[in-house]
Amino acid sequence: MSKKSYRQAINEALRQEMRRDPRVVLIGEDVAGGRGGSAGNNESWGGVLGVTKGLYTEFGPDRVLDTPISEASYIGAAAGAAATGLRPVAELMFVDFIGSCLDQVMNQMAKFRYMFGGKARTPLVIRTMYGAGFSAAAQHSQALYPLFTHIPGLKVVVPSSPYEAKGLLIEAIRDDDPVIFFENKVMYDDEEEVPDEMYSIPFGEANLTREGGDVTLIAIGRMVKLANEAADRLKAEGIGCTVIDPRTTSPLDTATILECVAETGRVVIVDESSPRCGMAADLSALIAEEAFADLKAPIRRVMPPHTPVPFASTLESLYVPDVNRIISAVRSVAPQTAERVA
Amino acid sequence: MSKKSYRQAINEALRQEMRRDPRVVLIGEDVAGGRGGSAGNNESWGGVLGVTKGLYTEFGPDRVLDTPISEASYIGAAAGAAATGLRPVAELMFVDFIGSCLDQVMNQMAKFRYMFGGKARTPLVIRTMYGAGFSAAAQHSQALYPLFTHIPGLKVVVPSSPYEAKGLLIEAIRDDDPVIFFENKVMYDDEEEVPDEMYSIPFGEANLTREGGDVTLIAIGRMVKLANEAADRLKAEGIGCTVIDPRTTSPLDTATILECVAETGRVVIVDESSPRCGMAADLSALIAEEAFADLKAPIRRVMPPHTPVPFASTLESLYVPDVNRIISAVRSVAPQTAERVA
Amino acid sequence: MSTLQINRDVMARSYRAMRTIRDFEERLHIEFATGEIPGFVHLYCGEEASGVGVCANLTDNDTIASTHRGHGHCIAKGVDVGAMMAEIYGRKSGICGGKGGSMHIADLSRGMLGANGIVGGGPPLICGAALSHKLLKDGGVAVAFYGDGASNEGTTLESLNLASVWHLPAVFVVEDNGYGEATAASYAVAGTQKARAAGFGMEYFECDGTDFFDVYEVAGKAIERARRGEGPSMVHVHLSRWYGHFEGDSMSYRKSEDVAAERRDRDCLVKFRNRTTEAGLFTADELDSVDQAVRDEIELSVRNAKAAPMPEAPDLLSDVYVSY
Amino acid sequence: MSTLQINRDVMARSYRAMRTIRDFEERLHIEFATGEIPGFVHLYCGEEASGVGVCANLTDNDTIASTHRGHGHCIAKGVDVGAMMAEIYGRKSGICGGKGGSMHIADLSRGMLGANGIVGGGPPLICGAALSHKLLKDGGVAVAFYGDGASNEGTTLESLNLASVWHLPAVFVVEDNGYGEATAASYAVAGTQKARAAGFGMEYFECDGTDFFDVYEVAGKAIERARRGEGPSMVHVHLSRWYGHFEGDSMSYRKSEDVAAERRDRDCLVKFRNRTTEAGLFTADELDSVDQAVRDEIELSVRNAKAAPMPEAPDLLSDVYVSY
Ligand SMILES: Cc1ncc(C[n+]2csc(CCOP(=O)(O)OP(=O)(O)O)c2C)c(N)n1
Ligand SMILES: Cc1ncc(C[n+]2csc(CCOP(=O)(O)OP(=O)(O)O)c2C)c(N)n1
Ligand SMILES: [Mg+2]
Ligand SMILES: [Mg+2]
Repeated sequence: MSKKSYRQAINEALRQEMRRDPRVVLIGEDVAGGRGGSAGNNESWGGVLGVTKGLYTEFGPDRVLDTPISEASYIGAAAGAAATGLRPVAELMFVDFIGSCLDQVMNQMAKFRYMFGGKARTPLVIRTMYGAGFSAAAQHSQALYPLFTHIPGLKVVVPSSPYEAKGLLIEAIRDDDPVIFFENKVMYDDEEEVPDEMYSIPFGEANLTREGGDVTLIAIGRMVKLANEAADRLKAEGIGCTVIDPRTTSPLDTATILECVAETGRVVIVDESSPRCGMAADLSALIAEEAFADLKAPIRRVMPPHTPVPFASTLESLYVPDVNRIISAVRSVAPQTAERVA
Repeated sequence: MSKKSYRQAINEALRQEMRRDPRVVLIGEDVAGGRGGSAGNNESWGGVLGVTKGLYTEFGPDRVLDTPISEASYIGAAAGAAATGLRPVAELMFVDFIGSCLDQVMNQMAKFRYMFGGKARTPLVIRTMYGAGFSAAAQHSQALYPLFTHIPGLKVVVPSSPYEAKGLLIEAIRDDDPVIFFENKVMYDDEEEVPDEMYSIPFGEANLTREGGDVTLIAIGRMVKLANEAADRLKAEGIGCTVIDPRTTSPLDTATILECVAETGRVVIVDESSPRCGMAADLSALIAEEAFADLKAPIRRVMPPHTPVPFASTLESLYVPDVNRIISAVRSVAPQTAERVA
Repeated sequence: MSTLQINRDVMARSYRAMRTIRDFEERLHIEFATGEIPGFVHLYCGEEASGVGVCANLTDNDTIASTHRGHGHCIAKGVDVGAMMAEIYGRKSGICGGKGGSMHIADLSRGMLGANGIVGGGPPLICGAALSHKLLKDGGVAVAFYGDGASNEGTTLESLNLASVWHLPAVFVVEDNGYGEATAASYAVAGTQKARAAGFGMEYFECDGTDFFDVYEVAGKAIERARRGEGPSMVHVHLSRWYGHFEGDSMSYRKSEDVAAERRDRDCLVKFRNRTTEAGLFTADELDSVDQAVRDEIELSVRNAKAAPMPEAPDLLSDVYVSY
Repeated sequence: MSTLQINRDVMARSYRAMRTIRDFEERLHIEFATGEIPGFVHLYCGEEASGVGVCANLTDNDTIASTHRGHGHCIAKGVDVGAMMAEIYGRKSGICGGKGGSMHIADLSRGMLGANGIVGGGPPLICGAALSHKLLKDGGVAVAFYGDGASNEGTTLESLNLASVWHLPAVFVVEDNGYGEATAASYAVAGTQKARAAGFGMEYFECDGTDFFDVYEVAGKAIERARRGEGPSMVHVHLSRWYGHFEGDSMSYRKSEDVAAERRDRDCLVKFRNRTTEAGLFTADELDSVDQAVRDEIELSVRNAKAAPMPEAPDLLSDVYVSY
């Protein structure tokens, strides 16, 4: 056990799985970086933000495959390779680039198993960066996991910390279905204690990162961190929050969510994906349908506005949910002092 | 005024707008059909299901442009043309093919206006077919409007009848933003009275197709027809339903929806898009947040399961919502006999 | 003219496969007209020698990806005809349990990675299958079939480049039947397939898709190159489509004489029969008895398909995920 | 060697544009290092003669689409430098009100359809702009700039075909600087750009992207062909990138001597100065005074940008739709 960054945790999961299973290969743009370059340094980058650094050096060109800039062909190749015996981990550098290869994800890998009557397995992972906060503007800052959660046949993982990232990525690589693994680009340098050995975190099991009986806070990915911070500050005010990190949006641990709601009857959902048909809507609808009798207040959603992600830092920081907005939302539904559990 | 099919209504809207405005051009695969063919018949098809028939003959090759099978290039061309003075109506044959061109829709046309600080206009329409019921299987039957509704900058129209189709398509062509226009492939032969003259139906104004004070039924596209039928049958049982056709999922007429919910306090949403992060979830979340105090029962959603669309007719008819499932859902939330309005 | 120096078994099997495709498709044409077959059906009639000529160079250890017009490729790759027919009828006994239908027939155990409802869907997958063959060192080759129309899809073009960059054991077979739906290749395909191959650093071969022997030999060269680790190639197959784009299309964009001439002069089965009987490789009787056996097989497959039960409610929800 | 028979005004304007780009970019390199500039910044230094040589053949009535490395194209097309700088700093006075940033600078009034954060995003748009020019009969030509890396994107390849099929007044300028991010074109681009042009039935031109006169003349031919209605062409520009892929990239994949040699031997500004002064077209003093004027302009643009106010809360929600 030692302190590792989100970046290191992901790198370690990849390395350990590649050592364990020779069928695991990495595919992507500059996942090594430097092929054909005049310096003869075939691993200059190890990914645009250095996440796959060292893997080319250890595993060589047959296991770490740099690609031309042509997402449809290499994401599709990952699907074809998965259906024929490899277990690829493909990198879609930014999830915003899904527009260049959605068909291979939506109509090919996601549907093989069903269309082919259960006779295909497509064990692959697409690692991809998401999220605002980097001043990367409208085409490099989207969250977009709702698109993937919408598509039957895909599993969708949004790890909220280094520990989560390692365990969930190992699980993703071992899973026999196509998995989309969302890495928040702002979190790569976040650190926490992460075991050195391999471990996996099962899909569809939410994690309670804070417990408190007044309000249920559900948050996705980086928003878990903010929700925790909000919960800690609210505790000082005497409002106890249970924070739920669903970990995977598909499959979704509906049981844990509904249990917590049964306890608190008050719900705030924090999500950085666009609001319409987004993740917060999905969770809210689940609760409004299945836990209606438990609800003591309207379900509140803390989300970005229905706009593209703006460039200017002043606007971007208004765009993404922040701790203050979470706190106000919780206060607006929290029970009166007398009824509080905490 | 005369009886027209959904297909004819759409064709008439296109023809009338093309006559009115020379900047309106049609772009798509086989929208004429026959180019280069040995019979020298340049308009053999008029669209794969005959929707654009006759337009090439009237407007010629400069206004009705057949394309190679390369959606990214011609959908992108529609965006580029719209930004530079034309008003294209591009056809994406089946919405399932969005995977081949999503980037041009999501990152280009949808974002131009915002990214460029309000200085671009991209007036174009993408007409596309959606929906199950044709035994067209997993890659030709999806609904997918949630994907588009999720993306800020796009307007999304799902017309529920021939009358609606004509008026909404004319509005779409005159609108200065990119509009995605969803045609249900099973409805092309549906007929109703449609005015011969041009008329437009404003976006963001829901239509109440049935009124009744017990339960609010919200339905999208072809589901409106089924919801109406369900409402008619339930009336006989003494349950009065208000049926809301939002017409456009983006912009959404939240005011009308919330007013109706305030009246009935009971809601059933009928939608044929996939359930997770789908349209029904979006509507449910809106209501659970904004009309919580009005709700007297859990919000019920009638939706397909979280699976691809199956081929076999037995399975496909279980997949799509039907009148019986709508009726049961309404009964499950309807008020006791004594409290009914009807 | 191509040589007849082919193993007699291969020839016999190939003739049977071509005849099976022909009868399968002609029968579907009739059955579709009765309204009993649901969905979209695209017939491969007239193109049999292409799929069969290519696949005669392959074994179950090799992989192919197909298109919306996939029945021929499936049969050529050895997929069970009865299970295919049942699938097209949407029966539980179908090769995909009735969930796929005509456009999604697949059989991975035979190296058949699926018909595909998406034009240009297959070539990227074939890059991946070829990568598997290469890295797993199983000696296999992966072959993408795609049409002249599909040759304009970005996915196809990117795949040509990727296959070259990765030096994959892959073959890209352009089945150029002159039309994509109702649009002629002469309108929609700028430049040439040959120059496209060069544009992506790839060997180019071409052949007459109505001559089994030509296809077999030419595709064989490309496949053997790939097998030897010499990289990918394009095989441009010149063909003609005998029926409409899909069942229901009246083909008003083509002169009916064109199609009639194709059927008269470029029938791969007639060509095969003439050449092999003239060369004394098969007797007319031998081929006739194959024809009879195929007729019986198709008849049986239709009868069984019609009699088979439909999938039921629980089938709707199964097979989405391996585990969930 | 290309001729010097160019209108002197065009030459003067082009020199100023190239110098402006150079100074703009060198200044950004410095400012970025201070941490004050947010987001991703891709510098066009060393490639100035390409954008300027092409755009010197265009007017505001023509359209261009650019890339993530877009500052040079914007300046070449006449976009206001102060408003560009303010945009890169995310100010309300920026050309996009601070909402776009470096990768999304656009000015439709100048026929500048936008930088683009998506590799391969521009070529389809240019097919559309060319269609507008053709149908609106305004005599305009549309030009897509894209990199060697982008030449492997399906969107780009499809667009080459579409432009040929529609016989559009379009020019596709491949700015081949030898790298896409950290990957060399020698690895990622199979075949040749020339063969790709042929593969899509398109005229092919090539030129030295560090020689303004060569670019101007060669691109001019392609643009005039398009203007005369003779269809699209590809212009392959040979270039080198002087800085990392984006600011922050140390370029450990390239020999530093390579870059040094490029800077020494293939500096478009030095070449321009040498040729024009030797030919007596400009005096060194004349060019020096342009240099000074540009230095002042850039200095002012940075000072103004830093002093300008940031956008505020209401700006977050405006400009999503024309009406909603
Ligand atoms: C991405 C996509 N675009 C369009 C279609 C509709 N479509 C189905 S088949 C076809 C024509 C394909 O032509 P070609 O590749 O020449 O194959 P052929 O039908 O001639 O065998 C088209 C346009 C589709 N299925 N997928
Ligand atoms: C669709 C897409 N894929 C990948 C990227 C990441 N990316 C940005 S620039 C770039 C390299 C582009 O290379 P090239 O086209 O040669 O242009 P250059 O940077 O050399 O000017 C890449 C891979 C992107 N922005 N969009
Ligand atoms: Mg064809
Ligand atoms: Mg480059």
